[in-house]
Amino acid sequence: MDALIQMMANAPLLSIIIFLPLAGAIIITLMSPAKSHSIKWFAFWASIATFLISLFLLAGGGGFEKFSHIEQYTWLPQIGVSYHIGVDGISLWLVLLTTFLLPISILSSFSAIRKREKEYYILLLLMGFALTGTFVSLDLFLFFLFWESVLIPMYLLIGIWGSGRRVYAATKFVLYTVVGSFFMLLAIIGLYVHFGTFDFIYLRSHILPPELQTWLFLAFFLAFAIKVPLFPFHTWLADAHTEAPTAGSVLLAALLLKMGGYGFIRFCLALFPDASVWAAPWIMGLAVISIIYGALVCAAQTDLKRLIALSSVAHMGFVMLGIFSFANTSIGQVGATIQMVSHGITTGALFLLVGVIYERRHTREIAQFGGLASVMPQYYNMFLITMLASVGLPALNGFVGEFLILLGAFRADWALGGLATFGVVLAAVYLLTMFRRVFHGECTKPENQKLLDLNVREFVYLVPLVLLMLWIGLYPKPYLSVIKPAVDRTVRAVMRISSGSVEYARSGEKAATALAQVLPENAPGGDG
Amino acid sequence: MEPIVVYSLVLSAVLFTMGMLAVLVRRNPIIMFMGIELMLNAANLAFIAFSRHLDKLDGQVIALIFMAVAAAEVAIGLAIIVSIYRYRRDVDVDAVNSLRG
Amino acid sequence: MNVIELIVFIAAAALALIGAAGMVMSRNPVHSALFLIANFFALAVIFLLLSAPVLAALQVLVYTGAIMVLFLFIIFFFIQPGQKHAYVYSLPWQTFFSGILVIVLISVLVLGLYMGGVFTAEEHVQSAAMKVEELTSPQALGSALFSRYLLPFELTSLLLLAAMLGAVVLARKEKRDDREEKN
Amino acid sequence: MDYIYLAIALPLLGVLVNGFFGRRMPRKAVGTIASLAILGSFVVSLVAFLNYIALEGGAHTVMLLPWLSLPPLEISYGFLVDGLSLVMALTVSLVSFLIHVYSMGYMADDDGYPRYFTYLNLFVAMMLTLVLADNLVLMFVGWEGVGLCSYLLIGFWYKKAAPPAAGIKAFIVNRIGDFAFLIGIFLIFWLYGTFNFTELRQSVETVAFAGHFPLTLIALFLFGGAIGKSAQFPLYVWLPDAMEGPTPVSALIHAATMVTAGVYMVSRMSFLYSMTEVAMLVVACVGAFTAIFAGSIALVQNDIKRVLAYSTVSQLGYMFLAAGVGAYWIAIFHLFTHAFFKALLFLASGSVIHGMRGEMDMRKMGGLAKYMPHTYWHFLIGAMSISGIPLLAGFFSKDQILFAAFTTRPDIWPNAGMVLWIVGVVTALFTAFYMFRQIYLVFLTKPRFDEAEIHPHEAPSSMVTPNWILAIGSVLAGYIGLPALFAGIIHMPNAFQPFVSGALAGGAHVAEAAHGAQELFKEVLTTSISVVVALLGLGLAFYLYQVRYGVTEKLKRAFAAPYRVLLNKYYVDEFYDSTFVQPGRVLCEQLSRVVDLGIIDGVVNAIAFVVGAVGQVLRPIQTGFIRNYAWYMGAGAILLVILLWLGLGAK
Repeated sequence: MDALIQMMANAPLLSIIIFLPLAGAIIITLMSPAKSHSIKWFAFWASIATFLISLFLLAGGGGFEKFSHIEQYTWLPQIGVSYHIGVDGISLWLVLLTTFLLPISILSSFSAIRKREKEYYILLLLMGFALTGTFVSLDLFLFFLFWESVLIPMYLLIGIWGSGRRVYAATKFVLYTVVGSFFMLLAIIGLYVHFGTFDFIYLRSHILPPELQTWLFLAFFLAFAIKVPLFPFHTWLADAHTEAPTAGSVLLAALLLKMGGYGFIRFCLALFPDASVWAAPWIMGLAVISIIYGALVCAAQTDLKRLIALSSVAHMGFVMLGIFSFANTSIGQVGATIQMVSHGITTGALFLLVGVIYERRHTREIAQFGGLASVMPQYYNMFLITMLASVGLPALNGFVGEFLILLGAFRADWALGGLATFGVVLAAVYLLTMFRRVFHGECTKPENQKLLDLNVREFVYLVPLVLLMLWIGLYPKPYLSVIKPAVDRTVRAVMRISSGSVEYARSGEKAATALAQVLPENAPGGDG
Repeated sequence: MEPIVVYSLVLSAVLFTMGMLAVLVRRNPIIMFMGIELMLNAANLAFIAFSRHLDKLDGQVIALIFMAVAAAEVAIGLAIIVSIYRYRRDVDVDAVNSLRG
Repeated sequence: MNVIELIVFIAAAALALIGAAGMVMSRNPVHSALFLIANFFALAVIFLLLSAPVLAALQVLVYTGAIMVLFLFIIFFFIQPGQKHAYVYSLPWQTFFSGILVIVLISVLVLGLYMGGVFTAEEHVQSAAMKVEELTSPQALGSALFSRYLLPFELTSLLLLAAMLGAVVLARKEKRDDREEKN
Repeated sequence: MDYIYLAIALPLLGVLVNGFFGRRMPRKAVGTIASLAILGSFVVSLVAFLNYIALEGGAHTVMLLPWLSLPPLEISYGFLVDGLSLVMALTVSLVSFLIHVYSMGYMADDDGYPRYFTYLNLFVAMMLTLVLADNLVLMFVGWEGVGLCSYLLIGFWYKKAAPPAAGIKAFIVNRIGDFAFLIGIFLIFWLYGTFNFTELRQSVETVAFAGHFPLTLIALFLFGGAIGKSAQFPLYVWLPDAMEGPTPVSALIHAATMVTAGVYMVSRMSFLYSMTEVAMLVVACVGAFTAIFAGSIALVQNDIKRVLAYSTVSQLGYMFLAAGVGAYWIAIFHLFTHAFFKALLFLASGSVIHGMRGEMDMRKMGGLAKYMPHTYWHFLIGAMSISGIPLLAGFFSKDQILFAAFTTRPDIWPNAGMVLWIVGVVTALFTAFYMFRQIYLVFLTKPRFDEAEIHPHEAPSSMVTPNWILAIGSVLAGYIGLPALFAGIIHMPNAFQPFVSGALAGGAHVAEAAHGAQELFKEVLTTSISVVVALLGLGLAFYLYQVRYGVTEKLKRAFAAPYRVLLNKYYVDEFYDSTFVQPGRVLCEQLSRVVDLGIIDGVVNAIAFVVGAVGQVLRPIQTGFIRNYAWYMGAGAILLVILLWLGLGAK
C-alpha cells in the first residue's frame, strides 16, 4: 500500500487533479446525449476519482509551509510564462474542498436537471478543472487564465439552466467579474513589465518599492473585492444565486467566492505588503459594513436563496475582516482561511438543502413554506444543524473561523472588532426567523402536506457535509496545523511592515491606549 | 520639373476629382464604377508622370499592376451589379439600403 | 519640350477633360461609357508624351479594349436603353456635401503640388537621348517585371484568378432550388 | 479523578442513542436511557466529590484534547475539578435526573417524546461542559450550547405559533448577552494572553494594572453576558415567555440550571470581580433592582408559571446581589437551595396543570388541596422555603444574603449596604406575599371551575416521587451552610462555605471576617427582621385571599393604574418591540429595497443604460446608402492626406 502512496506522492499529482475533470468532460462530449443515465454516472465517477487522487496530496507527507507538489514546465518562454503549479497550507484545503464538492454537486443535480444534461455535466466538470487550476497556479499569467476560464462555464450554467431572470443575472455576473479582472490584468502586466517574469515565487521575494505598490494593489483589490464580494460590489451575488441551478449556486457560493479571499491572501498580502497595510483600515471598515449590512438586508428577504446568498456576503465580510486585521499575530488570517473552508461547506450544504425543497415545490418563496418540520422530520434535523453551523454556534465549524477572526480583528482595531462581533447576533436574527417561517407552525398548505422526506441519494450528499461541519467544529487541529505555517510565511512580510510602520501606530496603538494605559509592551498575547 | 510632367500632374488631379465627383453624385452603380475607373487612371497618369520625371521604371510597373487590379475590380463589381439587377430589376444604389443600423 | 508636344498635350488634356465631364454629366449610361473611352484614348496619348509607350498600348488594349467593352456589354444586356432614371436626388444633402468635398480635394492636390515646388523647380537636364528610349523600352520593362518586381507580378496573377472565380460565382444563374428559396 | 469528562460523555451518548434510534425504540426505553445517562453523570460527579473530599487535594484539571492550538492561543478540552464546579455539577445532575424521571410521566403522551429527551440530554451535557470547563472559551461553548437547547426546548411544540417565537426571543436575547461575553473574552485574551482560569487567576493577581479601567471593562462585559443568560434587568424579557415550553423544561432550564450559569460565571471569575469596586457595585445594584422589579410584577400575575418565572428572575437578582457584595459563597449557596425549591415549585405547578388538563390561569383554579394532597404539600413546602420561613432552606440562604448586604461598606458609596438591604427586605416581603397568594388561589379557596367537567386528579406516582425528593432537599439543603448564629446552637458547622470558597476570591469585605459581639447582634437583628417580613407577607396574603376574598377586587379598582402597569409587566416588552424590533424591521426593509436594489443596483443598471444610449446616438450614421459611405471614405482619405501633409510640413 505504501508503495502505491509513494508512487502517487511523486507522480504529477496536481496536474492529474486539474486535468482529470477536463478529460472527463472531453469524453462526455463523445457520448450521445440520449444515454443521459451513463453520462450522469460517468461524470460522477470521474469527479470521485479526482477527489480520491486529491487525497493523496495529504498522504505525501511533508509540511505544507512551503509549496509542495511543485510542477514547472516552460510554456511561453518568449514572454517568460511557465506552467508553474504548487500547493501549500492555504490552497490545500481549498483544492480538497473543490474536489470534494464537485461530486456532491453532480450527485445533487441528477434529478434536478432535465434538459440538456450532457452539456450540463460537461460544464460542471469544466468548472472543477478551472477552479482547481486557479487555486494551485503559481504563475500570474496561468492564474489569470484559470481565473477567467471559471467564468465561461458559470455563465452558461446560470444562463441556460437558471430560472427567472437568468440571462440578466448571468450577464451581470460576468460583467462584474470581467471588469474586475481587467484591472487585475493591467496590474499583472505592470508587474511583468517591472520584473520581466510572471512567476509568483520570484515576485514574492522581490517586493516593489512602496509607492509603486499602491496602484497595483488597488487593481488586484478591485478584482478580488468583486469576487469576495465586498460591500459595494456585492449586488451580483444575490441575482446570480437566486437564478443559478442548485449545483451552480453550490459551486458559486462554496468556491467562486473563495477565489477572491484566496487571491487576497496569496497575492495582495504577499506581493504588496506596504499597500495592504496602508489600505487595511479602509478594507476592515468595508468588511464590517458588509457584515452588518449583509445581515440587515438578509432579514428583509422573502426569497430563500437570495437570503442565503446575502448571508454569504456577511460571512465573507468576516473573512475579509480576518485577512486585513494586521496585529503582530496571524490569528486573523488563519481564522479567515479556515472560515473560507467552513463557509464553503456550510453554505454549500444550505444551498443543497434549498435545492431539495426547490425540486419538490419549484418555488423559493419563504411564504410558500410553513410547518415543514412535521412533514419532513429528517430534513428538519439536517437543516437545523446546517443553519446552526451558519449561525456560528460553538462545536460547529462556523464558530472556529469566526472566533479566530474576531479575536484577530479585535487586536487590530477594537472598535471594528466589537462592531463585527455584533454581526454574530444579527446572523442569529435573520437565520432563525427564516427557520421559523419555513419549519415551525401548522403545515397548512396542501402541497406542503404531501412532501416526501429526504431520499437516500440526498442523504448521501448531505451527511458527509454535516460530518465535516462537526469535525472542523470539534477538532480543527489537523486543519489549523497545516494552515498556520503557510499563513505565517505569507503574512510575515506584512507583519514586519505593519508592526514597524506608522500605520501600526495608528491602528495598533489606538487599540493599546483604549485597552490599557500601562500595558507592558510585550503583552503575553503579543508574539504571533 | 519638365512642364509635361507638371501639366500631367495637374491633369491627373483634375481627373481624379471628377472621378470622385462621379462616384459621389451619380446613383447608377455603373456610372460610379466608371468614376472609379477614371480615378484609377488619374492615379496611373500621376505615376507615369513621376516615372518620367525620376527616370525610373517603378512608376510604370505600378501603373501596369494597377491596370490588372482595375480589371479584377471591375469584374467583381459588375458581377455584384448583375446579381443585384437580377434580384430587383432596376438598379438604383439608394434603394439598396437594407443593411443599415 | 518643344511646341508640337505642347499642342498635342493640350489637345489630349482637353479631350480627357471633356470625356470625364461627359461621363459624369450624361444621363444615358451608354453615352457616359463612350465619353470614358474617349478619355482613355486621350490618356494613352499623354502616356506616349511621357515616354511610356508600353503603358500607352496597354491602356488602349486593357482599359478601353477589355474593361470598357465589359461595361458596354453589361449596359446593353441588362439595362434597357433609354431608361432615364429620374434626376430626383434621393439624398438631398449628398450632392451638396460632395461638392464641398470635391473642392477641398482639388485645392489640397493643387496646393500640394504647389507647395512641393513642382512649378518652380528648374529644368531637368535631359541625359543622353538613348537612355530614354532604352529606359522605357518594352525590353527594359519586361526584364524589370521579371527581376525586381517578380513578387508583385505573381501576386497580381493570383488576384486576377480570385477575381475571375468571384465573378463566375456571383453572376451565375441560380439553379431552380435557389429561386424557390428566394421568393 | 481524571474521568470527570464521563459526566459529559454519558449524556452525549444518550443524545446519540435517542437521536438516531429514539423513534424506533419504545417510549419507556427512551425515557429510561435518558434518565440513566443523567444518573450516570450524577454518580460520576458524586464519586469525584467524594475523591475531592477524601484527597483534600486542591483543584485539578483533566486535560482531554487540544481544541484550538495556534501558538499564542492555547485552548483545549480541559475540565477543572474543584469545590465550586463540583457543587454545580452535583446540583445540575441531581435536579436534572429528578426532572428526567418526572418528564417520563409528564410527557408520556407527547408525540415528540424521543426528540424531547434528546434535547434534554444535550442540555445537561452542555450545562456540565459549562460548569466543568477549565477555560473561558470552553465555558462559552457550553454557554451557547445551553442557549441552543433552551431555544429547542422552548420551541418544542413547534406546531403552535407562540413557542417558536418565544424560542427565537430567548436565543436572540441570549445571543445579545453572548455578544458582550465575547467582547470580554477578547479583552481578557489580549490583556492576559490566556483563557485558562487558574493561569488567569495568577496573572490577574500578579499583573497589577495601575488603573482599574481595563479590569472593570472586562468585568462589566462578562457581566453583560451573565445578564443575558441569567435574565437580569435589561435582558430578562425572554424568561417569562420561555414558559411556553413544557413545564419540566421550565423547571430544569429556567429555574434550576441554565439561568444560574451567570451566577456561576461571576463566582468563577470572582478573583477578577473582587479587584474592581465599580463592577461589584454594578453587579449588586443590577441584582437588587432586578429582584424588586421582578418581585413587584409577580404580585399580580395570573398565570401559574409566569408567577414562578418572575420569582426566579427575582431570586437570581438576590444571587447577583450577594455576589455583588463579595459574598460569592452565599450566592452559590442560595443558587444551591434555590435549585431545589424552585424546581419543586415548577414541577408541582406542572402536576397542577397536568391534573387540570392544561389549565394555567389561577383565576380558574382553587380548592385543589383536596384533589391533589401531595402536590399541595409540595407547593406549600416550596412556598415556605422560598419566602424564608425559618428552619427551611430558603430562610438560611436568603437571610445570609441580606446580612451580607447589610454589612457591606464599599468605599465608593458607603451606605450602599443599607439601600441594598432595604431593597432586599422589601423583595422578601413581595416574595412571601405572591407565593402564598398563589397557594390560596390555587389550593385553598373555593374551586372556581366546573369540577364535574375537569375533575382534577393527583399526578401519577412517577411525578410525585421526584417531587418528594425535591421537597426533602428544599428542607434539608439549608442545613449544610448554616449562618454562624445558628451554627453555634445546632452545632452543625457551616460545611458549604470552606468547600466552595477554595475557588472563590476572598472578598475584602466579606461578612464572616469579623465575628465580634457587635456583628452577632447585627445578624440577630437582620434575621429577626426577615422572619417578621416573611410572616407579614403570609398574613397579608391570608387576609386578602382567605378572610375577605372580595376585597382584592375593590383593591384592583382602587389602584387601577398601578395594577394595570404591573399586570402588563411595566410595558417593557412593548417598549423593546417599539424601539428595537419594529424600527429594525423597517430599517432592514429600507436597506434591502432602497439601498441594495435602489442605489447600488441602480448605479449598475444606470451604467448599462448609458452604454445603450450612447449606442443609440451613433446608430443613425449607418444610413445604408452606399454613397454616404463613399463620401465618408473620401472625406476620411482627404483628412488623412491633410494630416500627413501637416505632419510632414511640421517636421
